[in-house]
Amino acid sequence: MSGAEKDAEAEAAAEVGTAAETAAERVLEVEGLGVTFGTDTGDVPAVCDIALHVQPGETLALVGESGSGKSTVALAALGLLPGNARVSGRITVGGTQVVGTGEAELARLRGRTASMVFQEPATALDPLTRVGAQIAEVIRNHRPLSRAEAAREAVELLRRVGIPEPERRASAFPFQLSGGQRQRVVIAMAIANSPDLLIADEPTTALDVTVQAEILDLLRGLAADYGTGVLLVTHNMGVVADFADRVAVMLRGEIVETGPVEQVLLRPSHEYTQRLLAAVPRLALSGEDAPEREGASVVELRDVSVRFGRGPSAVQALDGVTLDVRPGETVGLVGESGSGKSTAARVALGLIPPDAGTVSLFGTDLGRTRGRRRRALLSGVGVVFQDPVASLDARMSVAECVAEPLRMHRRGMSSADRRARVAEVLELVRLPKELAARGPRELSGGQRQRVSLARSLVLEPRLLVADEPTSALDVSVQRTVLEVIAELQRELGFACLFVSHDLAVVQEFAQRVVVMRAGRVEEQGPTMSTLLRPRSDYTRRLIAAVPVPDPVVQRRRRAQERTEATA
Amino acid sequence: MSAVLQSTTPTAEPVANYRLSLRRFTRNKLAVAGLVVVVVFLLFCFVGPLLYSTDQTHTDLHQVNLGPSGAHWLGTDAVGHDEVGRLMFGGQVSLLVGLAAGVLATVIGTLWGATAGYVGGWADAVMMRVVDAGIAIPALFILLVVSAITTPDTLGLILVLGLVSWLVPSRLVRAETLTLKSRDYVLTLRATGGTHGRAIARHILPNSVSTIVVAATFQVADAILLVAYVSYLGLGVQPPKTDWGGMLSAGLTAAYSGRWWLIVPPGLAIILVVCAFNAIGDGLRDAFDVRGRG
Amino acid sequence: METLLYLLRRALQALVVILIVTVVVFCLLHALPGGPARGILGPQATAQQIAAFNHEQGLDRSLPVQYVYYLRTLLHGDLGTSYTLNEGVSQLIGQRLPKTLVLTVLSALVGLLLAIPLGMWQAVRRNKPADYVITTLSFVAYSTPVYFLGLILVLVFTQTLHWFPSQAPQGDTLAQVFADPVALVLPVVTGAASMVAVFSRYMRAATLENLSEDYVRTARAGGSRQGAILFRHVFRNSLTPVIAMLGYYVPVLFGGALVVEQLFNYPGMGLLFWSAAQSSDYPVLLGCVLVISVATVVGTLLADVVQRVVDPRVKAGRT
Amino acid sequence: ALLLAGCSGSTGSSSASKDSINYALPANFTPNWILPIGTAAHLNTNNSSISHTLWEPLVAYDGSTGKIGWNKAGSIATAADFAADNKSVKITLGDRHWSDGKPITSQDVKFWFDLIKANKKQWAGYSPGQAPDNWTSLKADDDRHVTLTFDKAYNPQWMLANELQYIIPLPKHAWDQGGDPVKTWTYLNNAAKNIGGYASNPLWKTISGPYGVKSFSTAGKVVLAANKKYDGGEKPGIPTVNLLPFTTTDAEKNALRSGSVDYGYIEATDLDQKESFTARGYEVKPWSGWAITYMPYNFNNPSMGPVFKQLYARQAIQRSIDQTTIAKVVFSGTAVPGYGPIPTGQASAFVSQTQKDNPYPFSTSAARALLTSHGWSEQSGVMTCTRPGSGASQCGDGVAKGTKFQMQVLSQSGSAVTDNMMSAIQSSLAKTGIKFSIKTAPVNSVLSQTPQCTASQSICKWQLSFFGTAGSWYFPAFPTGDALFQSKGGSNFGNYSDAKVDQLISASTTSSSNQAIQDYSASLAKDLPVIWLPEPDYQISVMKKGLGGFAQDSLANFHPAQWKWTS
Ligand SMILES: Nc1ncnc2c1ncn2[C@@H]1O[C@H](COP(=O)(O)OP(=O)(O)OP(=O)(O)O)[C@@H](O)[C@H]1O
Ligand SMILES: Nc1ncnc2c1ncn2[C@@H]1O[C@H](COP(=O)(O)OP(=O)(O)OP(=O)(O)O)[C@@H](O)[C@H]1O
Ligand SMILES: [Mg+2]
Ligand SMILES: [Mg+2]
Repeated sequence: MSGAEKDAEAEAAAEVGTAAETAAERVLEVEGLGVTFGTDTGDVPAVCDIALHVQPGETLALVGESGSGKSTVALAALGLLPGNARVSGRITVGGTQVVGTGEAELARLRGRTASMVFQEPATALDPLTRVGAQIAEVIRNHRPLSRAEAAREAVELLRRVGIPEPERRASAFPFQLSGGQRQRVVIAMAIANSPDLLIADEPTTALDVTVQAEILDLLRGLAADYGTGVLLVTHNMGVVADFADRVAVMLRGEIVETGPVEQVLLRPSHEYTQRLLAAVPRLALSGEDAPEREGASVVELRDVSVRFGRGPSAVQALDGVTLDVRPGETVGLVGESGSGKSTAARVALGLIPPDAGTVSLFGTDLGRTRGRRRRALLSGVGVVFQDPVASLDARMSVAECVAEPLRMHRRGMSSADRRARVAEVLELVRLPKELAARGPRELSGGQRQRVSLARSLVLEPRLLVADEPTSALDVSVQRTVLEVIAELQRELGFACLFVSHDLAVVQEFAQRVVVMRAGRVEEQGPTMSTLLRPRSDYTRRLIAAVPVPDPVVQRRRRAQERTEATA
Repeated sequence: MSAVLQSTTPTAEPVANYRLSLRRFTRNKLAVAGLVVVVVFLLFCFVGPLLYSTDQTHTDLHQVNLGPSGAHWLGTDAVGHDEVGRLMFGGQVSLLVGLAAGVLATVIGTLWGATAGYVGGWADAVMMRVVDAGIAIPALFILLVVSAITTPDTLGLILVLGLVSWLVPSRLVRAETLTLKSRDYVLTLRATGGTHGRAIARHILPNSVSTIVVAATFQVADAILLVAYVSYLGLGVQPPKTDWGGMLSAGLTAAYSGRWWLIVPPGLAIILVVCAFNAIGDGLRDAFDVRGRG
Repeated sequence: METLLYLLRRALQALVVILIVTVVVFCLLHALPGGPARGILGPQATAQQIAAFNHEQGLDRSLPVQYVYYLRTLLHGDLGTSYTLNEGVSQLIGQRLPKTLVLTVLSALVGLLLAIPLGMWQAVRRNKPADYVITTLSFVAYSTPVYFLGLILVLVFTQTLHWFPSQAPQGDTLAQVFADPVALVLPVVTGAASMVAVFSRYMRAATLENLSEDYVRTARAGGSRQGAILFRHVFRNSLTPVIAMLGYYVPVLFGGALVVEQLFNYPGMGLLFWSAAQSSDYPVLLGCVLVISVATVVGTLLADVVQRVVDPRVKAGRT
Repeated sequence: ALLLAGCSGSTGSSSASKDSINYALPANFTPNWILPIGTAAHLNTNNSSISHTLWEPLVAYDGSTGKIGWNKAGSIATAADFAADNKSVKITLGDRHWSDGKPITSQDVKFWFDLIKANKKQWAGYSPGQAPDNWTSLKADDDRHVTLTFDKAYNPQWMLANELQYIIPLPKHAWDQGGDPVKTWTYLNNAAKNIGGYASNPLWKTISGPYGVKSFSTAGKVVLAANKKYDGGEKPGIPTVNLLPFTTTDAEKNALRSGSVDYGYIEATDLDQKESFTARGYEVKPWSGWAITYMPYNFNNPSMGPVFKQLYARQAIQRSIDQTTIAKVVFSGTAVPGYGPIPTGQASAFVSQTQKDNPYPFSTSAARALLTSHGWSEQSGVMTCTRPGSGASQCGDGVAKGTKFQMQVLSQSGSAVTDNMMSAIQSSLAKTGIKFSIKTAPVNSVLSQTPQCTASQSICKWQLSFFGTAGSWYFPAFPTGDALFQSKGGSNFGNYSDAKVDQLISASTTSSSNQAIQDYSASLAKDLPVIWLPEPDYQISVMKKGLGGFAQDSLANFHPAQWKWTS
C-alpha cells in the first residue's frame, strides 16, 4: 500500500467522527487485556486488566520484572500468542480489533499495519531460506510486486538497516551472519512495508553493547522518519532512557506505573519502580583502583591458544591469552560477544585443553595431573555457567543439585549435615526454602541461576569461575546476588574469575579487569584506571556504548557523540 | 525389516515429574489402547491356557482342518491342533521372544552407544564404523547363517534377533550421550572434580532413560515383526513349538481354501500387538517430550 | 575444496565399513557347516565329484588364502561365478539389480510422495480425528507383515476384483518392465506401505518440531499465511532429518523387495539373494551382500551429501 | 473389462491359439544349461529335459509311454541286441538326420563316447566302476551300427535302463575340435557357459530333437520352437513351447488361477481347491515319481549311532510312524506308503511281496514293547536305557546305561506338507517315548550338513536327515541300490553296511532275472537301513482341459514333443 493510499484511509477514518479519530491516532490501543495460559499443571494467569496505547511516532517502553508478562502483551497485540493462551479484553491495531479475529485477516494486518521484532536473532529466521528471500516474502505478502522487484527492495531494506554489501548479503543464509546482522535482518523484515506500529520485544538483549547501540539508532531513525509508533519491551533502563517517550512498568501481570520517561525514571512514584531503578548498575565516572593483591596465582593462563574445528572454517577462539587471578581477588573478564570470554573460563577449568600454552590451577599444571590428585585439586573450584537452563540436571531437585558437590567431596558427611548445609547456602543466595524440593524446570530463569551459584559455593571454594552469573536476573535481584558473592568473598577469601559483558557490573565488583576482543587480550589492569582511562579504542568504544539510565544524561551524551562524529 | 518408527532427534529434556508424564501418556488415547491390548494379549497367552487347555504337543491327524465349532472355537489346523490353544501357545513364543529380544537389543545398543558417545575420539569412530557395517549387512543374511549353524530354539532366537537389532538403539543412545556429555551440568561436575562414573550414573543414564525406554518399546514391536518374518522364511522356532509368524505363514497356504481361521487370528494378533507397542512408544515419547506441551 | 575433502573422508570411512562387511560376511559364510558342494551337486553326487568341485572353486584352501584371493578378484571388479546358475555373479547382479531397483526406487518414491504430505497434514491437524485415523492406519500398515499384506492385496485385487494382474511385469529388460505399468501397481504398493507408515511418522514429528520454532512466528508476524509458511519454510526444514534416515532405510527396502519379488514372481536381486542362500551359492551370496552393503553405505553417503546441499548449515558444521 | 484385457496381456496370456503352450517350471528353478554333457551342477533333471528335446538320446528309457520302458519313438536307436553272454550290445541307429541335413551316424555316437571317456571326472553321470568305466570299448560297425563291449556280463535291462540311456549322439561335424576330446569338452562347456548365446550361437543350431531354442532368457524363460527338420518318431505337437520360471509355488498358483499357465502344478495342501481349478478349465492330474522317500540314520553318530545299529530300535521307530494316515491326511492322498527300497507308486516287477506287505505296521504300543523288552524304560517321557549289554533283553552293543532315546532330524524347509509330516512323526514317536526334535534348513544345506562321516568328525553330529519333500531319491529306470545302500555307496549318507545286502545289490545289476532285485527289496524292507516314509507324487499337475495325449514321465522328465492340444 502506498503512502497516498494510507493517507486516504486515515482521512476516511477521520471523517467518521471524534471517537474514531482518537482510535486512528493511536496505532495501538489495549484495554482490559487479560491472558491466561492453560498448562499441564493448571492455568497460569499471565497478565490481567492491562491498558496501554501507542501513538504514531511515539515510543512506549514496557519494563518490569522478569516473568511479569511483557512479552505476553507484545505477542497478544499481534495475535501471536501460542495455542494454549486464552485472551480477554480489547486490542485495536490501526483500527482493527485483534482479539477474536481470524488468522487470515490478522495475516493481512501483520507485517503491514503492525510488525514485530523478536528477542532471539539466532532462531528468528528460517535457517534454510536466504535472508533476501525472507524479506522479499514479507514484501510480497502485502504488495503486488514481482519477484525481481521485491528482491531489489529487499536489498534496499538491508542497506537501510545498515548491513554492509547488501547485494551480497541478500543471498546469505542466516547462519552466515553475525547475531547483530541477523537482528538487522529481522528489523528489515519488520519495516519492509513501513508499518504504523513496530513492536520490539527485547530487540537487543542478545547483542553486545556496541551492536545494541547501532540497532537502537536504527529504530530511532525509523520512528522519526516514518512516524512509526514503537512498543519497546526491555529490561535495560539505559535503553529506556535513551529511547523511550513514555514508560509503562509491569509487575506480576499488571501495569503499576505509566508516564513520560523523565517522570518515571527520574521521579518514580511506585515502590517497585524505585527499587528497580536503585538497583541499576551505573558506570561510575570516578574512583580509585583497589590495591594489588599479594600471593601466588590461584589460576594462571599463559599464552593459551584454542582453535575450534579444522580447515578453513576453524575458529581461533583464543590467541595467546595470558591472565591470572590472585587469592581474594575478583577479575572481571569483559568484551563483546564471541570474543572468547567463556572459552577462557573453560580453559581455566580444564574443560578445554589448550592447543598451546599452559594452565595452572593452585600452582599445579592442570595438563599433567590426573586421577585422584586432579579431583582433589578441582574440589576447590566452584563453577557457574552462562546458560542457566543447561546448567542444572532437570531430573534432580534443587536440593540434590546443590548437594551434589558435597556427595562428591565430603563423603563422610551425614545426610542431616548435608541438608543443613544446603539450606544454609540457599539462604545465602536468597532462595526460599520451599524451592528445595522443586525441579529446576519449575523455577524462573533467575532462580535457576541462583541454584547454580549455590551449588558453586556449597563447598566454600578457593576459586569461583562465574560465567555471566546474573544475565537472567532483574537488576534488583542481580544486585542482591552480586553483593552476596562479594560478601562471601570477603569472608572466605576465594578468588573469582567473573565473566560479564556488563561493564558497569564489572566496574562495581571486580578489582582487576581483562578486556578481550577476538580471542586476544586487548588490555588488562586495575578496574578503575582501565575503565576510566582506557588505553585502547576498543575499550573506549565499549564504554561509550553503555547507556545510562537517565534520559537527560543520555540525550546529552548522544548529542556529544554526534558532534564528535561530525568533527 | 529392522526399521523403526523412531524420531530422528532424540527426545529433549526429560521431565522430572513422572506424574506429569503419566498424565500426558494417559491423555494419548492410542497409547492407552495399546497398553490395554498388550495386557489383554499377555493374559490371553500366559493365563489363557489355564482356562482353556488344549494338547499342543501331539498332533491329531483325525481332526485336521476343522472349522470353528463348539469344541474348537477357532477350528483346528492342518495337523489337528486346536487353533485357540495354538494362538496362546504361539503367542507365548512371539511375545516372549519379542519382549526379550527388544530389551536385549536395547541393552546392547545402550551400552555400546553410551560407551562410544561418552569415550569419543578413536573409540567412537571405530565403534560407529562397526555399527555402520552392521547396518549395511542385511539382517536376513545373518539370520540365515546363524540359523544354519544352530537350531533356533526360543533362547537362540532371542539372542539372534537381539544381536541383529541393537544397531539403531545404539545410534540413538550415542547421539543422546553426545549432547548430554557436553551439557553444562556434566561439565560442572567434571570441572569440580567429579568422576566419569558419577557423570554417567548420575546424569547421562538417567537423562537418556526416556530415549532408551521409547527405543525399547519400538524395538519390541520390531522384534515381534521380525520373529514373524523369520518364521515366514522358515527360520523360526521348530515344532511342536510355534509362534504367530509361523502360524500365519503356515496358514497362508490355506488362503484359497477358505480356512480363514488359520490366517486371520494369527495375522490380527501380530498386527494388534505390534501396533500396540508402537502406540505405547509413541505415547511414551509424547509423555517424555517437553516440547510436546499444549 | 572443503566439500571435496569431506567427500574424501566420508568415502574413506565407507571403504572401511565395506571392508569390515566383507570380512564379517566371508567369515560367517565359511562358518557354515558342511560346505556347499554336496548341496549343489545333489544327493547323487559321488565323492570324486565333490572333491573336484571343491578344488575347482578353491574351497580346499585355507580361509585367509581364500579371503585374500577373493579380495584380489574383487579389486579387479570380478565377483566370481555362481556355483549353480552357470553365470558370473556380476552378470547375474547386472541383470537382477535393475529390476529390484525399479521396484525399490518406485516404492520409495511413491512412499515418500505419500508420506511427506500425510505427515505434514497430520502435524497441522495434530490430535484431531484425522491425525488419529492416519496414525492408526500407519501403525497398521507398519505392523502388517509384508507377506501378509501382499497376500491380502493379491487376494482382493487380482483374484476377486481382477483389477490387476497377479504377477509383476515379466519382461527381462527395463523397457519391457516399464511397458506394463499396471502390473507394477501391486508390487510397488506392497513395497511402499511400510515406507509410508514410517516416513509419515518421521515427517509428522519433524513438522511438529519445526512448527514450534521461532522462525515460524517471525513469518507469521510478517503476514505470511499458514499455507505459505508450511510450504516455504516448514517443509524444507522438516525434510532434512527425513533425508538423513533414507540411507539407513536401504537394507529395509531390499528386505521388503525379497518378499515382494517372491509374491509377484519378479526375479530381482532379493530373490537372487534368497535362492543363493537356499543353495549355498557363496559367490552369489557374497556378491549380493556386498551390493546391498555398498548401496546402504552409498545411500547414507548420498543422504549426507543431499543434506549438505539442502541445509547449508551442515556444510559449515553448525547443526 | 478393458483393464482386465490389458492385464492378462501383460502376464503372457494363456495360449488361446493352440499354437503354443505355457509350462510352469518348478518354483525357484531357472534353466541354465542345454549342453547334453556337463557337470553334475549343471545337468539337473529340468535342464536335461530341455537338453533332451534338443538332442535326442540314443535309447530313451523312461516312463513317457505310461510305464517305464524304452520309448523307441523318442530314441535314435531302433534296436539294441545284447550278445548271448550279456557282455556286449550291438545298437542299430535309425535313418535320421541333423537339422542341417547331415545324417546321424555311428561316428556321432562314438563322438559322445570319446568325450565321456576322456572327461569322465567332470561328467554328471559318472560314478566309479560304472559307465564309462565298465564299458571297455565302442566300435562303429558301419554308419548305422555300433557295438559296445562291457567288462563283464550285465543284466541287459539294467544296462539299457541305467547306462545306455546316458548316450546321446552329438553332431561331431559341427562340434568336434580337431579330434581332441579334452579340448572339445572344454570348448563346448565354455560355449555353454554363455546363456545369452543359446538362441543365437550356431553351435546350438545343429540338433536332432523335436525342438530347438527360440529364446533363452537369463531370467529363466525359455521358448522352444518345433524343429522343422525333425525326422524322428516324436513329432512336436505344439509349435511353440514356453517354459516359464516361477519364484515360488504361490506365484505359480496365482498365475494358474489367472489362466496364464496351461500346464502347472499345485501342492498337496491345495487339493481341497480342486474344484476351483476344474471350474477354471483345468484338470488336476497327480504326477507320480519313480522314487522312494526316507530319512537316513547316521550310524556313525557318536551318541545315537549305537542305538541306530540295533534292529529292534529301528523297528520301534518304524512302527511309530503311521504312514497310511500321513499319506491320506497330510498328503491328501498324493503319496503312497513306502515300506522298502523299491518305489511303489507304480506297479513294477521289482518289488517284493515282503515290502508290499509292510513288515512293520504302525503301532506305538508294539514299539514301546520292543523298547521295554530291550532294557529301556520311560523316564519323564523319554525312553532311557536301564539295562545296557548285548543280551537279548538288553539295550545292545555300545548303548550306555542312561542313554536317552532322543534324536534330531535335519529336515528340508519350505514345505508345509513336510513340516506337517514331521510334526505328526514327532507326535507319534513321543507316544512311543522317543524324543524327536526337528531342525529345518534349505535342502542344499541339509545335504551338505548330513554327509558320510566317521564318529570323530565334528560334522558327524547329525542323526537323521530328510531331503525328500518331492521324493528323496529318483531312480533311473532300474531301481538298484548301489549308491544308496551298498557299503561305501556314494550316497549312503548314514554309512549303512550289511554284507548280505551288498551281495544282493551286485547280483541285481548282473543277473538277468528279477529275483535278485526282489530279494534285495525284501531284505531291506526288513532290515530298515533308513526310516521309510510315504512316497509323495513328483508333482500335482494342473493342465488345461484339452491338453493330452501323453503320460507324465515318472522319471520326472518332461517331454514337450508329446504334448498335444486334443480339442
Ligand atoms: N506458553 C506459555 N505457557 C504457559 N505459561 C506461559 C507461557 N508463556 C508465558 N507463560 C507465563 O506467563 C508469564 C508471563 O510471561 P512473559 O514471557 O510475558 O514474561 P516477560 O515479562 O516477557 O519476562 P522476561 O522478561 O523474562 O522475558 C510467565 O509467568 C510465564 O511463565
Ligand atoms: N565448541 C565450539 N566449537 C566451535 N567454536 C566455538 C566453540 N565454542 C566457542 N566457539 C567459538 O569461539 C569463539 C569464542 O566463543 P566464546 O563462547 O568464548 O565467546 P564469549 O566471549 O563467551 O561470547 P558471549 O558473550 O556471547 O558468551 C566464538 O566465535 C564461538 O563461536
Ligand atoms: Mg519476555
Ligand atoms: Mg560466553
